[in-house]
Amino acid sequence: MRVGASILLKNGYCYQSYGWNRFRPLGDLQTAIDILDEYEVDEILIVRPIKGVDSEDSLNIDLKLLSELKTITPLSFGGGIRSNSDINNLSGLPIERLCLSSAFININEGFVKNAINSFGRQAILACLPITLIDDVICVYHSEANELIKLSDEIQEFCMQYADEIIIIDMSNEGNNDYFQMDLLEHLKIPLNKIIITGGVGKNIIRVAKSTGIASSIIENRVLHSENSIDYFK
Amino acid sequence: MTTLNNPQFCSNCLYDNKHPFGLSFQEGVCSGCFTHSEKDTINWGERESLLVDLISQTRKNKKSHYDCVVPVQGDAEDYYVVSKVLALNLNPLIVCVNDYYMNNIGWHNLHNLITHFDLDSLVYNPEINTYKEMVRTTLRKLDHILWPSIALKSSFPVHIAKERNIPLVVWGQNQAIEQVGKFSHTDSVEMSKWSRKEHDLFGYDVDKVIGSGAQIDIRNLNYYRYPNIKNLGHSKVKGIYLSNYFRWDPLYQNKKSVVQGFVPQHNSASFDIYERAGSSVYYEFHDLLKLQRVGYRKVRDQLSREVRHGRLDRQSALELENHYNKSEVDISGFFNWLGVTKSGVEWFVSKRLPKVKHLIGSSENKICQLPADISGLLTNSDEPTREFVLFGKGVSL
Amino acid sequence: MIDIIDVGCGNIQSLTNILTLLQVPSRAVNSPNQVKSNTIILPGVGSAGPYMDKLKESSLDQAIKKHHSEGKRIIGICLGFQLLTISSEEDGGTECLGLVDAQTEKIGSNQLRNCSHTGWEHFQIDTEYFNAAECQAQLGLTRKRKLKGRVFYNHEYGVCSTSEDAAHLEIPNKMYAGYSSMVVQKNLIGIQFHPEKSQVTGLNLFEMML
Amino acid sequence: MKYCKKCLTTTLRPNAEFTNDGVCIPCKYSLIGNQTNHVLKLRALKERIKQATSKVRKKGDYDCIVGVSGGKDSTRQAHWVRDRLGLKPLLVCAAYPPLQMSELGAENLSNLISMGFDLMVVTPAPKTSAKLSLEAFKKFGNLCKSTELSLFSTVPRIAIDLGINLIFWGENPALQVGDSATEGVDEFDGNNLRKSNTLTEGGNDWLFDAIQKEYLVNHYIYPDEIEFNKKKISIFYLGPAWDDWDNEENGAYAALAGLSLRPGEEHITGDISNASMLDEEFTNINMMIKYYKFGFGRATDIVCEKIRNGMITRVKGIELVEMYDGVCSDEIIQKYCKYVGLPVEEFWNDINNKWTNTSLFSISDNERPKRRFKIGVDFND
Repeated sequence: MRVGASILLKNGYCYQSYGWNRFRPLGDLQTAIDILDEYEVDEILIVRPIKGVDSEDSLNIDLKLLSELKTITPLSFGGGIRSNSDINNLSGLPIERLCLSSAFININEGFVKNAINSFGRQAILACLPITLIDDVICVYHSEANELIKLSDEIQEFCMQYADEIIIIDMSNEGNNDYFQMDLLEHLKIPLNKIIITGGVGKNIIRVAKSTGIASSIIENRVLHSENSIDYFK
Repeated sequence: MTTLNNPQFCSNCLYDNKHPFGLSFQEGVCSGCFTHSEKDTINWGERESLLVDLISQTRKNKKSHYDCVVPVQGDAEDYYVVSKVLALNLNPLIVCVNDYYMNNIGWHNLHNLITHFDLDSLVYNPEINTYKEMVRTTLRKLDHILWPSIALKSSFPVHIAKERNIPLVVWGQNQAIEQVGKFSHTDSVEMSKWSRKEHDLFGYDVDKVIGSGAQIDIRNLNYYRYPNIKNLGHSKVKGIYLSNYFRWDPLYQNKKSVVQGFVPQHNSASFDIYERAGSSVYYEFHDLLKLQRVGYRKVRDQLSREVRHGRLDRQSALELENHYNKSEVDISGFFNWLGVTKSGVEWFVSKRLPKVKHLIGSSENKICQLPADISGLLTNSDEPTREFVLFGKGVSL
Repeated sequence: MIDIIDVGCGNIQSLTNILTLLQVPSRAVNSPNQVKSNTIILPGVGSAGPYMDKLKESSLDQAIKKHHSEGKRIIGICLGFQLLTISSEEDGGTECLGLVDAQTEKIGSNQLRNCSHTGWEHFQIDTEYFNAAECQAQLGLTRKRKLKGRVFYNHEYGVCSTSEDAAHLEIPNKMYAGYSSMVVQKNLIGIQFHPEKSQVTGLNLFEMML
Repeated sequence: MKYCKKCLTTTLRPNAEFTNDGVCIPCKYSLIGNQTNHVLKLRALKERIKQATSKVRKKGDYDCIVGVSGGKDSTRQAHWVRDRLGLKPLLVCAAYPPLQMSELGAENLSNLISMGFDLMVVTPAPKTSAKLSLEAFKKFGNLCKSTELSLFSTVPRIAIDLGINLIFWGENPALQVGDSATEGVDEFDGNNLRKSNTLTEGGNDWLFDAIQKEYLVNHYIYPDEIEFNKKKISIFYLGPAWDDWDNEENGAYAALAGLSLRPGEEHITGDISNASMLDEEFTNINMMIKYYKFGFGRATDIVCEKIRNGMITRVKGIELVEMYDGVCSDEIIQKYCKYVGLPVEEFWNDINNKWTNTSLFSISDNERPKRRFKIGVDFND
């Protein structure tokens, strides 16, 4: 199983998110990426935490910063990629995989196919931030900035077009070690296609290793102590 | 979320989104104030027992007779850190890096510290020509004269801990948490190469600073670089911040150091006579460069801190900031130390210090009214008699 | 100087970054007349169909074949490697450059509907491996003798090589046995994983090859 | 007590040896030695250094360590190692605690810093150091024993920890002042420093009894042989390779190299070179006690060296020794008593007089011991 790290990027600056509602500053992107290279994390996920409407120049600032980014670790990027023009100006970025959320939740087949065309199907990730509301699995739709029911069609669509699917446990995001593994039982998606994040700590990683999950991604905490990856692995 | 470029001010303290450590807002209140409010909800007894467990872990199979390294520069906070370390019955080695900026008060406070607490100590004096060349380079390229000493102070103690097989480095406050609440106290953030580069050296490491142009013998930069983190892993060196385990209130706790022989230093740029007492530049030329670099002087950090501790309301904090921002600064001492000619200084001031030129003069003190809660915590303080003492005796019989 | 084929998709940036890190000058080329240096890298993110179409439109495919016939070196990475084979099943079957006597097929076509290979695998190689395939001398033989580490894979299609005169390494993972991890044939090197994103091992491999 | 025919060294000096015609080793050495070619010696030293460092991969950024105090000898040595040998030294100063350090000592460390060296100042826990000084004064009649142990142990300790395997040290104790126990393979070799009189006498147990916090003792313990061999540490003396290495020349060097000295203060400190023991003052008391213990003090050592170098006659030497041996001002003694918390009368009556060699001196309360022998004349009670 891969053990990776995630970083939130907004307006050219990195942030940490706690419980999906509070942000804390983190620092400069390249400085953070350099240390993750040195820790030799298995992969890095950079996400733009968009809630509702995304501002055009904020996206441009972030894309410009990404184009100058230097890293020797596999990189996935996502957050706010909603139009075909967004995909076109992604080509100059040093990223291996593209992470789409609203496109998959809207089941926007044309857009996803366009992404596959330029990146290849193995490079497409679906990102589903989920939480349990009176035991119905709901997913956060960032474009509409609201929680909607995670239908079977969305899951089918993700399994058909996405290489792997990132499941974010919204309520446990931040610094604890309580990712709700039982959330995954509610889903139709096979475990070897799932990347988990949000409340991923040492114990969750140990459990995830035995279930055949594809990858566990640690948020925030990977930068809280030296060489943390050795401790988590 | 921070909007792009128009400034956004915190409704509680004096910070805005231009803070070099970054700042995020929630209903108008900045992340620094939010994290500070944790100090009143956290069960500090639990935090301390967590610390005690951590310490017993590090002492398990240690090879040195020292339990920890305590990096100091002889200011008031070090007195508090050392007394806490001894209360935790750790056997510390005091490590200090001489930044050559210390005045006679600085040497007194450093040597009184090791004498009063009766501790083994190691003072590293970096090769002075390389050091001064680094100061010239960072002054020229980053508007910063403390960068080289911060690079040394945040790396040398870790080198010594690794090389002398000492498993723990104990730091005082984590500035990223105390100023902008970058992490929660309960995250128990530890010392790391990343944190040093991001916060202490704001994104620059030695190679980026010297580029290809600096006239420096690279071989002399060994202790300006952080040790290899793989080796640190092998020799299990860990660094912790006491401000994650004790309710950190600098003004309150620094006052106690006076009883232990610490001498506060008066300065005209701030009301705080404890923090960084003993330096010939901190509240003079460094404060000016900080204003030009980040747009505010050290006093804003201290005023915001006092607002958060409830000893000051925001309005009077703003007034006090206005008052202290006007205090003039004498920079001649620094340039004599650096060996710069009079015309050299004039060139540099006119070309490189446009925004702060008006504040250059002789530092005289203008009395101003402080709220009782604050003045109650201040004792009387000395004026330095000798500046830029390379090595001082400090205490006498 | 290294020429990197740039058809408007694929992570050229990662390649240039790692080459600059190794102080190796490189340049992106998107038309045949620009191809001058004696080493070409065919980068590897995208899907086979559109990638081949773009090569044909810009007649870069001819330039590559000419380059190969002149005995100059070609390094194909991930998709770039697959395009060197005869044909690929991707996008309903794509006719490729045919410089390597091998087929590119969907991974695990018999098992689940979509099965891909993403993750790190063990990797071990030494310079004798290159010599066995009489790979030309520019190989950086001086520095690294043996290389042992891990490399990052991210592909849905795999190359199964049948030809004898090419030395090839298999992916050391029983789920993907039979597919090539790396193929060397005279002046042609095909790499299924992403050396530009395989951290220290990738750096060392580039040092060996360039 | 017998005197050396040539100089004023006496048989009472610990570990001192004499030839059968009554001449001490240093005189014998200076007789045969002074016409040898120092250029050859310098090449021999460089050869020995190359040998010692060839079998070890240089790990750190420093080529060697030079033990310094900011005084004349060590400053000159550091300067020579850097500029003449072309090595990059790390200077290690086993400093006196701040209260004991003199203003002059601080100034001379500043001077050393301004000459452009990497300098590590290692100081033992101050109060413990003072306590040990008093303890050693009572137990061994030597109030500098703890600081000497600290001086000898710190440099190798740092060398072992930092992985720097080449140490340069002051003068060879055997050849200058007749301490034959440490005579090594040749005059450069300092590797059996561990056998020297300072380290061997009295062992270490008294340290453990005197210090409550046990972890503070380690600073004073000389690293054992296994650690030395594991890190292949070699110690060399530089003095023998210099054609102008002696007290007088080093004093002149220091005066011109920016050091602060003590001209005209020999009546206070009893130091007629006015250029040694600058970094603190209490060693002068030790010299006085050594005089009362063995009948000779520092003035004798300096005079012997001058006699060997032919700078003064034995007769003139006797005159100087009579005037300055055992001299130490009351003010220095009061400062020491304040430093270790000892009433001045106890200093004289309980401790000093206890160590005074009553066969050489007559003692009475509240008065300094008086000499019963004549300088230069063999004497037996």
